[in-house]
Amino acid sequence: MNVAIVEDVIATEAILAEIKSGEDGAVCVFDGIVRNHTRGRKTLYLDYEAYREMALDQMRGLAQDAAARFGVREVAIVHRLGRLLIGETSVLIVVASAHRGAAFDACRWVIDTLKKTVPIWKKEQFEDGAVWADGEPFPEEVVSGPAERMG
Amino acid sequence: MNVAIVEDVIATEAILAEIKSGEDGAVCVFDGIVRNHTRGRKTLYLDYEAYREMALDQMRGLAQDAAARFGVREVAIVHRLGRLLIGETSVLIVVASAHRGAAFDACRWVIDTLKKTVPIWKKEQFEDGAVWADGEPFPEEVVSGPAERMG
Amino acid sequence: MLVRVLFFGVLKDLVGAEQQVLEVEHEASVGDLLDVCRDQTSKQSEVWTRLAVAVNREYASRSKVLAEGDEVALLPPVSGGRP
Amino acid sequence: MLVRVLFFGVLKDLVGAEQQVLEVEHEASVGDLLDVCRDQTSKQSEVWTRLAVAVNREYASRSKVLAEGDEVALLPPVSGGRP
Repeated sequence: MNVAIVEDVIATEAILAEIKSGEDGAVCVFDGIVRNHTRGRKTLYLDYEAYREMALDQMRGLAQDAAARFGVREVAIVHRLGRLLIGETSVLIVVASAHRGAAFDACRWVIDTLKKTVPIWKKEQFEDGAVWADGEPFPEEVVSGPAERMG
Repeated sequence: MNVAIVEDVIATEAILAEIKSGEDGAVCVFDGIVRNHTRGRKTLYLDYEAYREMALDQMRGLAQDAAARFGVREVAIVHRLGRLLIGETSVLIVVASAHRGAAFDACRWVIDTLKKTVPIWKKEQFEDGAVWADGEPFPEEVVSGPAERMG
Repeated sequence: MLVRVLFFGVLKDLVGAEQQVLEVEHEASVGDLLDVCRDQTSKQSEVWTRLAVAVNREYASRSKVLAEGDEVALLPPVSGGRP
Repeated sequence: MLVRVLFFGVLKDLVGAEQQVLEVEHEASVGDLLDVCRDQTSKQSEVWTRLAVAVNREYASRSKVLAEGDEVALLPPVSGGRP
């Protein structure tokens, strides 16, 4: 499982090339990129920060859980931190599997769960100020006790 | 909309780079690759052929329908024909959108619909012979009359 | 009248040709043409009941009436594979 | 006893520090520590009711009892954005 937090440009092509294996028939990729606006305000750039060691632990857990839960062969999760400009990739998720249904389901589950439970935050810099992006409330299992490992 | 049928290696990185725009927050990619086995038999390579002009028309229609139906900004569909080796990409679908839900839904709808309605066939070469891959029955609207354009 | 018939995938192997120009009766339907095509091959195959037909690159029903010079493509189920 | 408290995102700005070493009572809970942290800032914020807490890098409930030297991280909701 290729799970990493990086400060530089995410090497999408290399990660894709590395993950593919002869057993795979489908690769599903989610590429999260910095959008030029949020709720009508023009974004200049984003600053990402993380509780790094814990975020990496959580991402490793997600990759393992996704493989077990959806029966996919391989999962890569790479998140970038620091200042990101419009159009740059902040997070890349790649899932390789024999069949496409499992690849899609696993990829979506990973990004949806990552966005709720992995301790990474972004500060949005607008022309007229900066704000920490408002997140959704934590899932119940996160605030009420240790997250159970699935699968 | 970047819709194409090609004979050479699909230029994934270039297609991805070209599709991204500042309005996008999410890009979902489906990369269909040649698997080394089918139902327990070892595959050597695949030969893809198409009713080329009609396939291209259908693919263009799918890209337009997906944009209208899911509200995504841009869709690219590229299919390769000819002899493909294990691990090579036969079809690449890229969807760019402001938000990830629509990107995932559109990408999956395109590949699922393409696999049922776009006239492309593959002959699988095994160690002990070759067979045309068995397809699923056509959807009712395909066999009973002209496909309605959606959206 | 004459129509051009294109065969793809397993049908190409079954018929032994990529295309044929066939004589059909005036106002023959897609279904009539399929009967002509099937009758000229000795080999049985269930593909005849599972194929789709495109007339001038649009999917068409069995009841569609053909016109002189139409391009009629016989299309085996496309190779989806397990999702 | 002493615990190390880490502040992230909006909490870092609110508290004005990335981390602090705080003195809490023996067998203090996560909830007790949160009260101490909140009381030391004059600014009101609804983030105190929405944050999650990790003790030694594992999510923990408010009732978890702390031990000397624990690393306690206060985590604002992560920045999901609209799916």
